Amino acid sequence: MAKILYNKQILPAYYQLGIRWENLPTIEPGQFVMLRLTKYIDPLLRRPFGVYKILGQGARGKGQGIEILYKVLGKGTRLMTNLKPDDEVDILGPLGNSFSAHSGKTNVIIVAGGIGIVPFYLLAKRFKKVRLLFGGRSKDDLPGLDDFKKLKIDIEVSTDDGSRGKKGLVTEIIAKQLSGNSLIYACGPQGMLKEVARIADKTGIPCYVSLDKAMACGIGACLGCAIKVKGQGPWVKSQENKSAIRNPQSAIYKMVCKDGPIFDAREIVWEEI
Amino acid sequence: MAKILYNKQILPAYYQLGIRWENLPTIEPGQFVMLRLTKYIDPLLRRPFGVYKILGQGARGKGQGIEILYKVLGKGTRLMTNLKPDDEVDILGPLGNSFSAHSGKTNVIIVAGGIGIVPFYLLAKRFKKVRLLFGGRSKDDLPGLDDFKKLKIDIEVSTDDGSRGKKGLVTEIIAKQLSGNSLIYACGPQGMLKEVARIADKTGIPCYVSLDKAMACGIGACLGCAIKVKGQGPWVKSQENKSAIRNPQSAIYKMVCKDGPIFDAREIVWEEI
Amino acid sequence: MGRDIKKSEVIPLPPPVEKGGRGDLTLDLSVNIAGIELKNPVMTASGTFGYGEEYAPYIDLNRLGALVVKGLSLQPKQGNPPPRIVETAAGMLNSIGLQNIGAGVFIEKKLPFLRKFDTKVIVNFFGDSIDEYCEVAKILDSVDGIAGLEMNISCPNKEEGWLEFGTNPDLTFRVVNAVRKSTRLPLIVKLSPNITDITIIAKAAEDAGADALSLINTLSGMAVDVNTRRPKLGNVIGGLSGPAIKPVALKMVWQVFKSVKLPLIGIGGIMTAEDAIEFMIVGASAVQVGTANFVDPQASIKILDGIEDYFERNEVKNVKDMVGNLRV
Amino acid sequence: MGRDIKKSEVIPLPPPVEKGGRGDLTLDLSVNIAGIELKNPVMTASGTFGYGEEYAPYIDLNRLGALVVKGLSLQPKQGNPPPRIVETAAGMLNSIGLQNIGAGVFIEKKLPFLRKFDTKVIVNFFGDSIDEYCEVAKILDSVDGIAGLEMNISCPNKEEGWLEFGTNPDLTFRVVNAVRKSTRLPLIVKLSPNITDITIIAKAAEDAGADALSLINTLSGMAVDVNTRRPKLGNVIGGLSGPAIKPVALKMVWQVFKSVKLPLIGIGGIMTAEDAIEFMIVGASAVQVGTANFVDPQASIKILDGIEDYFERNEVKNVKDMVGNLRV
Ligand SMILES: Cc1cc2nc3c(=O)[nH]c(=O)nc-3n(C[C@H](O)[C@H](O)[C@H](O)COP(=O)(O)OP(=O)(O)OC[C@H]3O[C@@H](n4cnc5c(N)ncnc54)[C@H](O)[C@@H]3O)c2cc1C
Ligand SMILES: Cc1cc2nc3c(=O)[nH]c(=O)nc-3n(C[C@H](O)[C@H](O)[C@H](O)COP(=O)(O)OP(=O)(O)OC[C@H]3O[C@@H](n4cnc5c(N)ncnc54)[C@H](O)[C@@H]3O)c2cc1C
Ligand SMILES: Cc1cc2nc3c(=O)[nH]c(=O)nc-3n(C[C@H](O)[C@H](O)[C@H](O)COP(=O)(O)O)c2cc1C
Ligand SMILES: Cc1cc2nc3c(=O)[nH]c(=O)nc-3n(C[C@H](O)[C@H](O)[C@H](O)COP(=O)(O)O)c2cc1C
Ligand code: FES
Ligand code: FES
Repeated sequence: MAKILYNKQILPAYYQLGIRWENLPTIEPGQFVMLRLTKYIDPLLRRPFGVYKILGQGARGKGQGIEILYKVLGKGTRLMTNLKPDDEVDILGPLGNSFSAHSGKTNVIIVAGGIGIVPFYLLAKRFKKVRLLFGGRSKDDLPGLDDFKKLKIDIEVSTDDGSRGKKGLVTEIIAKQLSGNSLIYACGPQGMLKEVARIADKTGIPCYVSLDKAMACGIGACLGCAIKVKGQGPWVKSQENKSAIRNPQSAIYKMVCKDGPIFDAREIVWEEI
Repeated sequence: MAKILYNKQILPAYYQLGIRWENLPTIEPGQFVMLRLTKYIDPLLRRPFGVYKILGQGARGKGQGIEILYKVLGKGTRLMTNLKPDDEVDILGPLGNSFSAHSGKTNVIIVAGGIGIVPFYLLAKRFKKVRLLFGGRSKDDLPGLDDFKKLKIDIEVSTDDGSRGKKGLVTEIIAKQLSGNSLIYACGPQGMLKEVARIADKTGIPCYVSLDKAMACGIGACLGCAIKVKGQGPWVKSQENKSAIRNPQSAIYKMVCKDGPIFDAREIVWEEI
Repeated sequence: MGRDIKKSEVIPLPPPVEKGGRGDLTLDLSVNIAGIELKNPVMTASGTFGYGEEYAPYIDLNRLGALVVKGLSLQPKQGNPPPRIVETAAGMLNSIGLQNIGAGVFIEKKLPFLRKFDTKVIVNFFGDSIDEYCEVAKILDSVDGIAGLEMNISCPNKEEGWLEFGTNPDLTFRVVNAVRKSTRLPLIVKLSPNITDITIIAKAAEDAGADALSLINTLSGMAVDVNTRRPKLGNVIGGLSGPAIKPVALKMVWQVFKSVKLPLIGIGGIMTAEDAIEFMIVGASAVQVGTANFVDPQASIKILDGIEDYFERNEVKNVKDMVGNLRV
Repeated sequence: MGRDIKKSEVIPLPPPVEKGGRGDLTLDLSVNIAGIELKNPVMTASGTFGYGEEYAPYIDLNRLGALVVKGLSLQPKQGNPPPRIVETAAGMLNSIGLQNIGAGVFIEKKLPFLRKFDTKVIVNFFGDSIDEYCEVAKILDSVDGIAGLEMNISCPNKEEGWLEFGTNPDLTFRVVNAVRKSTRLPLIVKLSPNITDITIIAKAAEDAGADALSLINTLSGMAVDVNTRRPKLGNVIGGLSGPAIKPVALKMVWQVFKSVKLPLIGIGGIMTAEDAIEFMIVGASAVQVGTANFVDPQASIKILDGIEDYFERNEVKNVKDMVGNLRV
């Protein structure tokens, strides 16, 4: 059991939850934890949350822990809003894979939609130079923006309603950012990811996406969080366009919790997501 | 929805819960309410609690409400210990019947075991003279004793372990209190009630008991809180002893929530309680 | 000596806040089931709403599409020994044992009160033989103020070794057919979920002349007290209801929707408007709210309000458009 | 270019606090089921514990009485399209669709790891024809490190119009009998609860030569998203598990206990030691923990600890004394 340090509402629907975690294990950017929110049976299952920040990093001992950035969506996250300092939660993790690095790709672009910002705080800190394209429905859907500003990285913001940054979808501002040297990391709503993957595919730019699927076990045991990925044959460069293809016949299911949550965008059968 | 005013631990396993209740209806001694403890579905059903005190009685307006005195037993009552001022609970009530008065009976004896004390605070205040026999396992099972002391009524205390008052069962101190003019009201564990009923029956003294049965609706609709009562034929004085009897063949079920929780002890088929 | 226990009047909760303007809307929630014209698809389930009068202090009965009373038999029934209820995970078990006042007393003592309301009264009933079913149906047929009958066929048949009527298609056909001939009232048959293939029973009931089907009744279950090692129910086995059973109920309604033409009434774990709408989407033309009444006496009204909101938000014009429109 | 996604090592939770002195106690929790000598009656249920290795970082597999691996078929199976799971009230629906790596790959890739533990490995398996069942049984029969087989008969039979084996006593008899002849391993038959009378299937399995029965598998259910009006599962229908189904499971174990002589393994919604003991009281000689593993990876161990405590507190000498000792 881990103690809550703080639970701070930062925007109408978003909270930052500090959790003390003794003997904090190594956590890689993009990894997540499964939180058990109650001793009662409603909600029954754990809920997955990315690790947004590591608290007291470097300084061993006191203050170690993690910060979760969460959006209030349903039963579980509503329950989380009641957590207060010294309450306890049960953490399982860290779980899942991390982002792949690509040597030589210097134009690193992060595309985040709303709560999809979570995996990128730890990731952005790993790069000397990185550009964040951050979209939200409105200015109230850009959680953590201030944290990223402090990292002094390039940020472009867009909102559907124009209440902050460019008006429009974040995917509309990707194209002009791309170069032969680009590498995209993306996380956000499925529609956004699909579009980012399409753009990356068309331009032949490597792209990694972090996916969100309902989970039960979080450790690859229940086979619940399946997504369809293309078969395991070798990648082939398509003749018509720059996209890499695999034989779709040999498509198989991978588990978001164990094989992911981060996948090469080209691997995914987007039609069946 | 009603606001919590306070939730005070008075003994290791006992709490007093103040609930604000606007436009408080008339509540008779012995009546109870059904509390819905969560918006989640665990625990699913409401829980019945007697009304221990009426807050701000007489003074209309501010401060109106009730006080619940509860014992932490299981899931629901454990959840109640988390309630804090300004939290809200859903109250249904007041429900059930009240105690019958008997003109001419001047030696009123209340027999309470542990949390069975609840219905008697409001009742005791109705009498000029009343004697309380209060038993508990130990001194930690005599909730509300201080409140009754302030009423300046006669009190005799017993505990199973002798940690306060007489050592032994409360039922052992009843006999010497009885006179032709006695009237007994009792509430507590089933074993205690059975014994009180037996004593009353043997001595022909009127006795009313407040019963505890698991409830779902609390209003007589589900027929879940049944207890067996003797048939509806006229009372007959048994020849052998002083007990009144009815034809046991015509036994029927009554509902604790609606026909009770208070019953004439002679009415109940104690063997099948 | 005051031997009779004095009843304190039960003081009602404050009435529900008036929903302003509902009447002005063109929203039409009416639905015709089995020939019964309901002003909306929300009913209360048998056994969870007493004879209606128990809930009158807490909700406006006039708002309900219909109310279904506690199951009646020819003679009053005492029911099972206590304990009769126990809470389980997201549900409850009951072994009331069909305690009821009998059809005759119901007509005399309870129906007059219900006639005062602008709400359809559906009478749930049962028997332990085909004859008893028919007799009850006949008695109820002749009186005013009953909009329809709901046959509970989850009852053991004493003539066939206490085999439940509703678990055998042949028995189902025979009892429904016999009742069909005994009454002109709209006839709803209530199905048991304790069955391998509910569609077989549904078809038997359809063939036998049922006008509608309601489902599901409770799932068979039990619970044990590990300290006393006794069953938690006096009757050992009871019926499981509440949110726990909703997935099972939805699946059965969907299956039956695909296999019979009769209108369906969805029952099982409905706590919210969303739950009710799930049932409509899988094929229910109306719903019954059961265990939820215990948790919140106003549950049925809140569910109705929520359905109205959903219809407005999603521009659903009438109930028919929702029924069975699952996108598979 | 680093096309392969780099796996970060999964760092285990702190190991469970050592229970001091357990070894010194004379408490004997061992139980023999179907000829399999278990050191205690707590197993993990098929499909909820992967192939064992997934949970190895989180619990001491050596403490388990047995572990039951994900159901295997002759060939690897892809399983159903997502979404495959959805939470329900006190439960979850799954439509994994029996995805598995196939019996052959299991033996080659997974079994060697499991052999390292002092825990009985029970292999759950299935087929879509009697022949496939037998073939899988034969393959598993010949290898070291498998203590017993658990047949999942809640599977459609392609030769009989996709009727489920486990819902028809004749089919049950035939498939169990055929498998019985294909393997010398102890044979547990796992029963489906989606049935009118589970005792009939239980008897068929007993007659066909099963050594033990495990029950229950999941209840059939579904869920609907009211916004999209789509089923919440890719496969529309799935299996309900978790605390919600415990009352149903208990009742079925009790029924079966009274009608067959075989040892029973109780399954369904076991979250705590109390739940497990309830199953023993109604007749289970051992239990399987399923959905609870997801909620708490250490659930099975905590349940085992709790059973030990209960036995000590109540001076129960061995498992046999608890089995079926319901006081009715
Ligand atoms: C690997 C991973 C990392 C995640 N990291 C974060 C994070 O850092 N911060 C954060 O706020 N959220 C994160 N999520 C999503 C988060 O898990 C869900 O929002 C949460 O489980 C919803 O729980 P709930 O009980 O509030 O909602 P529920 O009551 O379960 O559902 C409410 C609504 O949300 C939908 N929903 C349910 N589960 C999900 C889901 N997994 N994704 C999308 N919609 C869902 C339901 O269909 C329903 O409409 C992550 C998910 C995954 C898989
Ligand atoms: C009319 C009436 C008035 C009551 N007034 C009070 C009161 O003023 N103060 C108070 O503390 N309690 C009162 N009770 C008892 C109270 O309702 C129960 O203690 C409570 O419902 C237990 O809920 P739980 O969720 O904590 O326990 P559960 O988790 O439901 O059960 C825990 C344990 O208690 C047992 N149990 C469950 N329900 C009851 C019950 N009704 N009676 C006895 N044991 C039970 C269970 O079998 C289990 O062993 C009253 C009961 C009735 C019927
Ligand atoms: C306490 C109780 C009593 C019931 N009595 C009856 C009855 O008399 N006749 C009947 O057909 N169904 C009866 N039922 C079943 C309900 O009508 C309903 O089918 C079932 O509870 C499932 O719905 P729910 O989950 O919304 O409660 C009863 C249910 C409960 C909980
Ligand atoms: C995700 C999941 C996968 C399952 N897979 C299998 C399986 O492959 N074979 C099988 O016999 N049972 C399978 N089951 C059923 C469980 O073994 C168990 O019978 C059921 O879940 C009830 O137990 P529980 O309530 O403790 O989960 C599965 C259950 C779940 C939840
Ligand atoms: S959540 Fe269980 S396999 Fe991914
Ligand atoms: S609790 Fe429903 S009748 Fe008493």
